[in-house]
Amino acid sequence: MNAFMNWFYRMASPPHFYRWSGTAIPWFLVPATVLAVIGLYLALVTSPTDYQMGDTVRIMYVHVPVAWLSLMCYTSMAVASAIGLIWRIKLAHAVAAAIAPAGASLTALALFTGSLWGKPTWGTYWVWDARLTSYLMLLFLFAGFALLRNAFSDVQRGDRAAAILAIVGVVNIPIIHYSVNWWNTLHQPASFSVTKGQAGIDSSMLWPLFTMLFAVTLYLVALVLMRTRNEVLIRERRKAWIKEVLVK
Amino acid sequence: MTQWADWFAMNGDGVFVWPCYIVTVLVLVGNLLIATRNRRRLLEDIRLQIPMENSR
Amino acid sequence: MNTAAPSRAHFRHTHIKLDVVGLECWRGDLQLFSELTLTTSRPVLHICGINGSGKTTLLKVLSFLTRPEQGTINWQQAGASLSPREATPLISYVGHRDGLNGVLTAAENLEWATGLHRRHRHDVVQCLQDHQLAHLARRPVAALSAGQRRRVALLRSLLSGCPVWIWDEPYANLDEAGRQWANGLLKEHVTANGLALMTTHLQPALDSAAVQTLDLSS
Amino acid sequence: MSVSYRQAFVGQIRKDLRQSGRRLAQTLTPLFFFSVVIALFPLAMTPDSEALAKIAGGVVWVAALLAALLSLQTLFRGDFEDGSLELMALSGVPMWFQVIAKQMAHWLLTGLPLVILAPIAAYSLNLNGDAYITLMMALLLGTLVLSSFGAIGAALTVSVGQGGLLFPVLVLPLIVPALILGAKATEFAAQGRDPGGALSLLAALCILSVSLAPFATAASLRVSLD
Repeated sequence: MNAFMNWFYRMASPPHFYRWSGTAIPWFLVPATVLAVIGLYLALVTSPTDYQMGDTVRIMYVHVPVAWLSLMCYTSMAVASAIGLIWRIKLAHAVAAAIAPAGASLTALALFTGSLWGKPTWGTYWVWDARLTSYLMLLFLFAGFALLRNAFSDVQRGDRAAAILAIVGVVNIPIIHYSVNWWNTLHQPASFSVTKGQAGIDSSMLWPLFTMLFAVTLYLVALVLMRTRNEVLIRERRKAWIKEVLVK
Repeated sequence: MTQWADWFAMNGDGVFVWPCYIVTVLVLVGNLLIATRNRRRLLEDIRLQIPMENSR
Repeated sequence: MNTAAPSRAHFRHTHIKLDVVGLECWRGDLQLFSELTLTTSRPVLHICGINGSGKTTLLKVLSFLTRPEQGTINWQQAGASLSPREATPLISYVGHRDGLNGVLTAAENLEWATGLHRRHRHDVVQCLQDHQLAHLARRPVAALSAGQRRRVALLRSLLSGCPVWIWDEPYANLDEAGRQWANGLLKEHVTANGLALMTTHLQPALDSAAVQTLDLSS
Repeated sequence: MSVSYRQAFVGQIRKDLRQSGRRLAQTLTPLFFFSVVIALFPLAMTPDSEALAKIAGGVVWVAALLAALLSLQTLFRGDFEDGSLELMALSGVPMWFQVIAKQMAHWLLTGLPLVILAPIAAYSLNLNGDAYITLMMALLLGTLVLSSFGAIGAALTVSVGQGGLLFPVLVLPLIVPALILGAKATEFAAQGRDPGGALSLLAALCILSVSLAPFATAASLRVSLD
């Protein structure tokens, strides 16, 4: 246990993190691209068309990973914010600041692919379906987080204010999700929502789905590490160790 | 040749499937590019700061 | 339980000491000061320095309103060190903004402010009378002049019964008579064994034995 | 020199009520705003009372939500600008306790009048007869939820320049559940269905937000004061 703890404390120091992440990024980015290529091949070429949804099932292979990961982004952003607030680790705020844009773009992608999936299935691009509406709310939460952060001229205060909003937001996500679901089921009791789509998924479709999911996850870790390095540069630009970084 | 065309058309659903994949790849790769561009700009910005500080 | 305002003669605060080690503060990209170490050895700490040298920031850091980049702040009462949560109620802070609401009258403002620090029963008006400000009691603060508002703000420290007064530019907007009056308050506080930290460009008219100076621009 | 929590609490409420009492026009603005928004819907849609009846519950709720948010935006602005917020932070009374006092003062001046005004507005929109009690119950709980989350938004944006634009974006996603539950409860009552379920969920949400939000608001105020 304390091996992990002292790794965690060493990692909390910006210079150490900056150097470690520099070497770690390729280790995530390269496997992510390889897996993505395999996933695309599986999704677009080999996987069979669905007897019911036809080829539109291929949208699932993109929509589901992106949708799951956008929610995971918000929760991990809130966890990083909480760590930043409670133990006052500046790096945790940098991580939260790094996750926000990635999470926002994933949520927007989830909405985009979800509505494109809706057109052939429901005949319209936008349906106030429970999941799509929840993701719309998640997008607003991400937008609020990003807007609040850069409304503050002082980076430290912006971090702490956005962190509080992230924690309040993450507590509300389940509430929003269930109230939207409750509200939605009132109107179309048997609505074929996006989630039901994968209930009856058979194994041949699982391979592309999990490959894509794993690929996007690895990509996300790499992206967040890269953005965190930028945030660390912003926050530590005045510190001495920055000069050594510039030398190489 | 038609074999490629059929695959691409995905019997009519292609018009919805392809935009999904293209936009997803664009957004994900775009994020990477933006991150690297920001990094370059930040490093230049800091590099400019340093001579000023030494001279002060 | 003292409900009346601390009458001047016999009331004495328990002694408060402040010591600060390695304090470093930034304002955005600008470093205001670093490695500031200080221990209060006299009842009045006079903080001076050019504009923008971080005087106000230092006061806000010492009263735990702002977080320093680095450094530790240790308030001690009769030897026992106080946590921020224990120390803040002992501090009466009068900043650039007087903390007075324009719509309310001087008496209402002081009544609210005093209620934040201690139990009190109608001695606010009495205190205003003692300091020849009774005629202001009923008028809304917005109608008062800047000097009058400053006096009411400084009275807040006396009424709060706090052992530590932190005044930021107390003499601002005060005329000569006002400054004399403010120094009178300060003398009372010092004789009651209180501690005062103040930033000002004018030398406080107190015997230099009681004043410790800290120049931030050095 | 112990500080009396009760005195500080009552003192804060008295200060806010006096302050608003002296500027009554400004305090009543949200209520005028509420009435104007209500009047917009028949003008924008149809004067036909049958059509209006169907949307009456939702319209009253949206108008009440907007009116409450409008007034919550500047909950701490006045105290921040004249320095009272620093005094609150330095007092012997915990910050979250004073936040509850401020919220209660604000609720008495805006939330309660909205609850009283809502049936009149609903009547003008021809809301079904037996829904009025549920509407008032739902709004009673709903305005408390609104003021709790609105206070967090106000505290976060108090020191931000154009906080006005940022405030709705921060707060609206957080109060969506209250809006859904409240509007649905009213609609159920209007259709003769039992609103009990929605109301009890709203009550649970109200208890959760009223008890937890002040801590987040206090933390946000500390950040804004930094």
